[in-house]
Amino acid sequence: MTDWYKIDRQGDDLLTDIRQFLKSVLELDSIRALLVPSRLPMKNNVMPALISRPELLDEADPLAPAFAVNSAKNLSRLTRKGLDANIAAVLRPCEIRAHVELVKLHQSASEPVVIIGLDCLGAFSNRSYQAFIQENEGAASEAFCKARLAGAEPSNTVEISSACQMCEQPIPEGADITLALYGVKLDEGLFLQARTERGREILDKIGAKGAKAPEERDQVLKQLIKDRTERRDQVFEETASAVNTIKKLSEYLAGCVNCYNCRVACPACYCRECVFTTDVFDHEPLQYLQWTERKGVLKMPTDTVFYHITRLVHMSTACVGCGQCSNACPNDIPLTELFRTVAHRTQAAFDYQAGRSQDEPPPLLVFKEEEFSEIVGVGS
Amino acid sequence: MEEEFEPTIIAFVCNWCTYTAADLAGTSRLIYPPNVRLIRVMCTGMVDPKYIIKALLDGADAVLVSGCHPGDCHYINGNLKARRRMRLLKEILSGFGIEPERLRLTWIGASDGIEFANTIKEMVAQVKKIGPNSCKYQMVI
Amino acid sequence: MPSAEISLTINTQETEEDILGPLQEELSACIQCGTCTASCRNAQLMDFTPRRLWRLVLMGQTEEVFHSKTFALCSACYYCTLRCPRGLPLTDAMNTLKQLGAKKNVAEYRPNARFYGSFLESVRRHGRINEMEFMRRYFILMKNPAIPIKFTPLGIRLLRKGKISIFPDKSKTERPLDQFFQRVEELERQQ
Amino acid sequence: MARKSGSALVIGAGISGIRSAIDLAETGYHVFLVDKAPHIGGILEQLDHQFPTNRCGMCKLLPAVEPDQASQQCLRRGLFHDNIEILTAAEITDISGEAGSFCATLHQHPTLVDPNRCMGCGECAEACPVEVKDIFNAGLSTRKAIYRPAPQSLPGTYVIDLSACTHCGQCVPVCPTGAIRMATADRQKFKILVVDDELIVRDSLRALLADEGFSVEMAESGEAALERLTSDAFHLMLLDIKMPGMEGVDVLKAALEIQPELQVVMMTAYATIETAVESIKTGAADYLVKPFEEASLLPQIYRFYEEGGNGGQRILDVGAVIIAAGCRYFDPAEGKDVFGYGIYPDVVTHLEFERLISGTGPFGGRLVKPSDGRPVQKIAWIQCVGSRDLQTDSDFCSSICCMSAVKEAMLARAISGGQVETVIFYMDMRVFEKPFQQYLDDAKRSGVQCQRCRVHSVSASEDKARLTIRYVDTDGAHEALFDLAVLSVGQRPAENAENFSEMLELELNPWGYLAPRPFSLTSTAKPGVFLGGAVAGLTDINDAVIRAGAAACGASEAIHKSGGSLEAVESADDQVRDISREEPNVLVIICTCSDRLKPLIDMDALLDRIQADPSVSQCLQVDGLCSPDGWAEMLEELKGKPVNRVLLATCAANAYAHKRLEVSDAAGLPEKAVQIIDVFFSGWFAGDASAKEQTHYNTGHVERRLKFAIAGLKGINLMPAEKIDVYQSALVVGGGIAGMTAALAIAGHGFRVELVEKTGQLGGNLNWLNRTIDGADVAELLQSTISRVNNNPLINVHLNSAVADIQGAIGRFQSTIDDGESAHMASHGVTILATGGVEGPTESYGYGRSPAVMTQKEFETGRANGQIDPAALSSVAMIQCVDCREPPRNYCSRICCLSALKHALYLKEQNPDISVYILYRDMMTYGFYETYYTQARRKGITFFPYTVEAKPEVTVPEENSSSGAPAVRITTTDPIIGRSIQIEADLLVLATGITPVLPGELMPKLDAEVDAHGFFKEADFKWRPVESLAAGVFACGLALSPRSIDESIASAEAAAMRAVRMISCQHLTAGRKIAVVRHSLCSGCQLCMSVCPYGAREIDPESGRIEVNPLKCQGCGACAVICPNSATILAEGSEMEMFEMIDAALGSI
Repeated sequence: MTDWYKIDRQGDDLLTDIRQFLKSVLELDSIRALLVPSRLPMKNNVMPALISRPELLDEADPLAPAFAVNSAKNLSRLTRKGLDANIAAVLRPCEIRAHVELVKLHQSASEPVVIIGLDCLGAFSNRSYQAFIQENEGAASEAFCKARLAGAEPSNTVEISSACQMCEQPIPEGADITLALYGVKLDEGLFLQARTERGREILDKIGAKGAKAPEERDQVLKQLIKDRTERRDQVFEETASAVNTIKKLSEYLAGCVNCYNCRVACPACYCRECVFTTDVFDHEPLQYLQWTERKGVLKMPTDTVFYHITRLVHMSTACVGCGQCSNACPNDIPLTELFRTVAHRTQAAFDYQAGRSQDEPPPLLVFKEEEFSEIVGVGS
Repeated sequence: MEEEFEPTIIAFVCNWCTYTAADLAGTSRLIYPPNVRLIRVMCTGMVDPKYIIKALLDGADAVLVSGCHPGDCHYINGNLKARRRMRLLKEILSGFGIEPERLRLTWIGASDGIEFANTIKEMVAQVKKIGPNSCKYQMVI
Repeated sequence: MPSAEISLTINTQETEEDILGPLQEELSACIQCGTCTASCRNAQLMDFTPRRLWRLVLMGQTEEVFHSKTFALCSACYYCTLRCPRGLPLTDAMNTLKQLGAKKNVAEYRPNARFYGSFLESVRRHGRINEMEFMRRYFILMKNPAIPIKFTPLGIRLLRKGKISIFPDKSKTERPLDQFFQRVEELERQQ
Repeated sequence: MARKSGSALVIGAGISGIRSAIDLAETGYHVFLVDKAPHIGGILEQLDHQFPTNRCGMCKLLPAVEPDQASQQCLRRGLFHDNIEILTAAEITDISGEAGSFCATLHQHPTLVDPNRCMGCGECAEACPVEVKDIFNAGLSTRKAIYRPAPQSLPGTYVIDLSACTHCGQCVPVCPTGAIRMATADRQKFKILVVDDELIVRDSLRALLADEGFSVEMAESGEAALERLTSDAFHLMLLDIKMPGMEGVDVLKAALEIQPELQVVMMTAYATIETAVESIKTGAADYLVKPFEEASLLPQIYRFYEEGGNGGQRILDVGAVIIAAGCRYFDPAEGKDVFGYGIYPDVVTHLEFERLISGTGPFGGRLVKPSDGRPVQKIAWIQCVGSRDLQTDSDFCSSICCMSAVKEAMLARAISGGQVETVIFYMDMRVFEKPFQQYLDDAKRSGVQCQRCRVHSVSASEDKARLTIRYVDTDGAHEALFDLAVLSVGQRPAENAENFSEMLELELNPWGYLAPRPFSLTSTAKPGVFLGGAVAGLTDINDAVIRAGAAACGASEAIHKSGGSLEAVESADDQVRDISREEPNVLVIICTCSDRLKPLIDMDALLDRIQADPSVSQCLQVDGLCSPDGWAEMLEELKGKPVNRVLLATCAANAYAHKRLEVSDAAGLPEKAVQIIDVFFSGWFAGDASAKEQTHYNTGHVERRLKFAIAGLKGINLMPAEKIDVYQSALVVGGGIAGMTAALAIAGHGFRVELVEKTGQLGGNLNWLNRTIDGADVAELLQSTISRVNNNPLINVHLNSAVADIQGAIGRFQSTIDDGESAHMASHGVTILATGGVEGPTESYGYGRSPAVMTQKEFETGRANGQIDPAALSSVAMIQCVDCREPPRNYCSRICCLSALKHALYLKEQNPDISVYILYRDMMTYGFYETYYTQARRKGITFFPYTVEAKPEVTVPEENSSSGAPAVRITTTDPIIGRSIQIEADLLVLATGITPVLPGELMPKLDAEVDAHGFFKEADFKWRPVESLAAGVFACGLALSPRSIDESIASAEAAAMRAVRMISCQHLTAGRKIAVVRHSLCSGCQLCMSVCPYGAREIDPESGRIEVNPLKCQGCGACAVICPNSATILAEGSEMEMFEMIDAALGSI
């Protein structure tokens, strides 16, 4: 279903018009609240906020290149225990994908949420974002948007996050409504695509007019994805060779201090408590001595490489590539690169793509009577 | 004297089929190398990837997971679930330079004592060829 | 693959005389397994294999059965009878067909019937076979000059080697088996 | 555990016997399971693979509810159940009494090896000089006279084959534990009288026997012999048959009058063998053919010596008897032997083929020719050898050979990686059970060729290297070369069927099988005696298991009714100390094995290192645990030690497995707190390393094994198992014959049953069925069953009702029964679905367009109400497999061929002039039904085979056509004559098969599944055929799969048995190895719920938590692995324990 709509521009400011559109959505009786990145009074930050009064949408800033948390986690908080009302959420494509994964894991519900997805222009790491807004005081989001759409570098000092640089899925496929930015004539209006029946209903209700599909969009996206894929493959190659022995992998992860920030930030890591913090890994004191006696030396804290490999086993098939793990790491371990490199292979192994569809069960939940015969046996 | 490398293989064997086969190999006096350490589990479907990762990071030269043939599983399909999990593990670990010879999955039925002995022989020979697991000497875990 | 040259219509309104009836009863347990055909040394010379013949008998296809050369070619070795998993008297059934064929004077079976007739007539007259007389009778009955010509070279060879003689052996009593033959005829009539 | 008064005898420990025994034992009875073979498992012990999975699943017979009653291990290693006493190498020689109090005489064959001492080391077999054919390997290899009966059975006790042993005594001194009893001193007491008129015979026998140490006396005539017998007692008399004066047979009679216990062996020349055979009926024990050979004579004499006396005799008092003695196979060397069996080594029976490809077989699983050991390229299976063959007196089908040939062909292709060409020569492919058609299709797709014909003969090829197979197909005769010919030999009745028949006055059928009563597959004319498995005709596993359950149900009811109570007898359960809250405190005892261990390892260092573990309180050495002294010393050591775990390290752990209880009793601990492990292994360090290095290596090995076991012992779950209260009543849905039978069987055990029927009358399909093909009266069965149901106060019948809702699970179901007006609530412990099936729908072959085209059911009812008058018909055609045995309904409905034959025979009987034509694909006259097929042929019914690719064509005249035209015209092709055939028929009867009826909306509530065709999905088609994977839910009758009336009844009885087992106690005890949820860690992702194959998890509606049903959980661990953060763990075998094991395993790398 790809029905295109158009909302006429009210003025020159894109952000204002987008806010206007969001207001019209929130004004609908059926929508109780709207989750959208908003400028917060504290510390110049943009964080997701759940807004229930349309007039308070003036601080909403979905174009901001800030990405402090993956909002799928927020949706989980809002819907996991059952939400008896409808809300709308403005999400990045990777957030939508994470949301889909969490729905499969019964950590989120899809029914109460209308998803509005923006073409993703990318984001900075938390630290770089602070640098960027200082550089572009006042109109940081608009400047960023303009530069990204023109294919120019938004900043001279900081780069957008590595995850975004290699993101080949910048289009919110899983949204009910897509707000197109790439390959559309923004001066002619806001181009919206209804991807579900529900999205169409809302667009009809707010009075958006039907429109032709933007002509250049496909071409522009094709090129964009091609560039991103090339970038991605380069990262895969570099990362793969950086970890292609256990020794190199341990060097790669050498900075790990078992803070578990990566797993807290990860939208797919849904465990209430990580197994590595449970009694399973609460070793007996004597045990440490026995271990060190075996090899003569024991790195402390233990279980770091073990932890990361286990996390790859648990979560790489659900990795949506949002980059929050790297963003969260206090010691700048390039975890996103590692996860995406591995996830790309593990997802391909099961012909699975994290976040693609709610109907695809997680790979380890299912099996076929006959499959993977090549891994059975000791033949080479 | 250069001591020949004797690999250590940890085998997770299912209680119903492969353990029975291993027992048969023993009682039939089939000779197979003593390099294997059997860990009996009720089903290959309960072999947690953590066990395999730990064994390899702790220095096991190879890990074998062996259970009933498809269709034979005492628990209906634990072996099929194990196969998927092994597929995933192999994909991940191969990226970190763990050779395919170090992580094996086989189906060995209760009467296949000979096959069990042959599997161990074959694995030992293969692992001898590729040499010790580097984790044996370095601290990783 | 079935040749399907003619289709066989089976219905019970057929009012042909039921001369195959007793045979059908005898063979009804047949399962068409083909052991008879595989046992038969002459099967490759037959137009219908024994299995096919029995199938036709069971389906009451009198005309086809008697137009077949199969039973005429049976050399009564009894191998099929020995091997039949159902224990059916197949060789006897072949003989029955031969008799019925003679009785019915079926065109296809006529040469065989005449051949056997000439043979027996010679035996009846002399108590043993007189080859020359036997063949003479057969040629006369066949009324076909081509047949004697075909047999001439063989006859000459046999004559030269003294295997046959032109003259009947007069030392034996005339018609020594007459009584025996009469008794058989009587028995057959009674049946 | 629960134990009840009452016991049962199960004769035959094959699959059927084991199933019956487990059923009865689980229900609480004491069971004697007797087999004349020295091992259990019957023929299945020899088969590694079973169709339709082509693998093995025997272990699925083990209890799924209260699993801890039985050993959790592969059944090939043995069956250990608290309530089952297994008596192998034993025979029942007499049974007297009646239902409730039978008295059976058991004769235990001596094996000369003390099972309490033998540790299965095999030294004796090495020493034994006698080689005989190995029966276990179907004679394809040899074994010694002292041998291990089955390669995998535990304990691996050796036995002596008395028919082969020469008593040379070479094994005695080599046995390290002195387990072999072959004392010569006692032989002097064994008195033998040799009676022969020839001095030379007398003398040579005396010399020979006296040499062996027996007391021998001689008599030169019958008269002299009788005189000796009056004055002296003898054990054995060797008696010549042909003597001047008194004949041997007369001497025999007179001798037995003087000494009834005397064993008499007749000596005969070749000419009088028949007389000798006759004399056995008169009371002779055996006969010998002169001239004797020492090697064969001595084992026979020894057999009498060892078997003699009543030492091996035992009397068993039981309430019921199940005869599950199996069957024999036809010997293809008998008679004409046209396939060259016994002449060409590459012609084998299917059992031999199974051994040929078995991993424990003579070739270790390699597919080679027995003649020269070279690889096989082409194999033929020849079906119906000694089946469906009037010449071998087998007018029956052996039922399993088609599928076993298909299986073997698939296996051959799988083993060879598709290289071997496989051809099955068959007559009809009997795929009469639910999954078989699909299985056959899969086999064909995988390259198995099926050639429809009967093979004529097998002979050697011209170069003698291969086999020539001669056969005829529709194209004519062919000869093809093969490497191996497998004969699918048919069945023959069990050797002792006749004995049982005489012993218990049981009927035999025309082929010599024990015959059940009409409408039953298991009950006999003698109350309290039941038939299980193949003793009443060859069955596949599915059928054998169902029959075993039905037999067990009958036996249980018989015991119950005669006062054997189902009330639990309190056992001295759990008299042991509760140690669940104590810290692990392990006592380690190492057997030094007569000092064999000491030189190999550094014992002091080992003890030090083991004791370094704080959970090990002490590590001791004991010498010679295998000797009674050593064992006693060890038990003494245990007394008063403040430990709560014991670890024994020995040289042959398997030999001690059954003695674990002794240890735990001595220590006052639960049995599972004792672990016995093997520290000896075949790979002691050898090589050119220094002695010090060797010792170091070996010590490390033993240390690892010990630490490993200690880690395991620490983690055992010692918490008392959870007990769940049970509603002791059942719900049966469906009031057909299956439902009523199940209800009656359960009520027969004293439990309440709610029987729900959707229509206004009981009886289901039996309401329109009149007679069965064997002439049994269906109406009579129906009436008597309904009246028994109506008169049973424990059965509550709900007519015109439906089950609107079911909540709960095993033990505690709550149902709402809606009769249209009001709803009743019922609490029940089990649910049985007997919802039946209906005739399949069709629109094929002109059905619906003419009254002359009808279904089998319509014919049956039409003939009953007189609408169909055979006298008015001249021709009737029938088409089989209408819309069946091809997708989407790709299964055989099993009974339609029998119905067609029934109808055809009826028509012929009523009107001998009528013509009947049956158009079929494969006639499914399995088992003894084959005889009706033969009868139908004999009656002149004509059969036309057709294939699914070339189906018959039917023309139905227009409604308004003239009345004189035949009603239906059918065109088909006869493959034999190769022509198209046109049949004009007054009636066309279509066999449209059976489709199931199941309450779709209830199935998910019961966690029960439906198969691809809508039938109830069994937990396992073969091994658990009447129950669902979710415990406590059963099905029987047509809801399960198409089946005849007696088969429906059997399935209902089997389901009732399983059901009774679950509700016969007030509570059920969960297994200890189950999964538990740690709610504080659980995120509720429900992955565990999806992966659980048993539906054992659900969300508690009140707390919202995921809960495990401890009775349904089987402890497979799928949930624990899928759970990323160990919120679900196994109560035994936790991750910490596993990590510790891995550490122990890697200990000293």
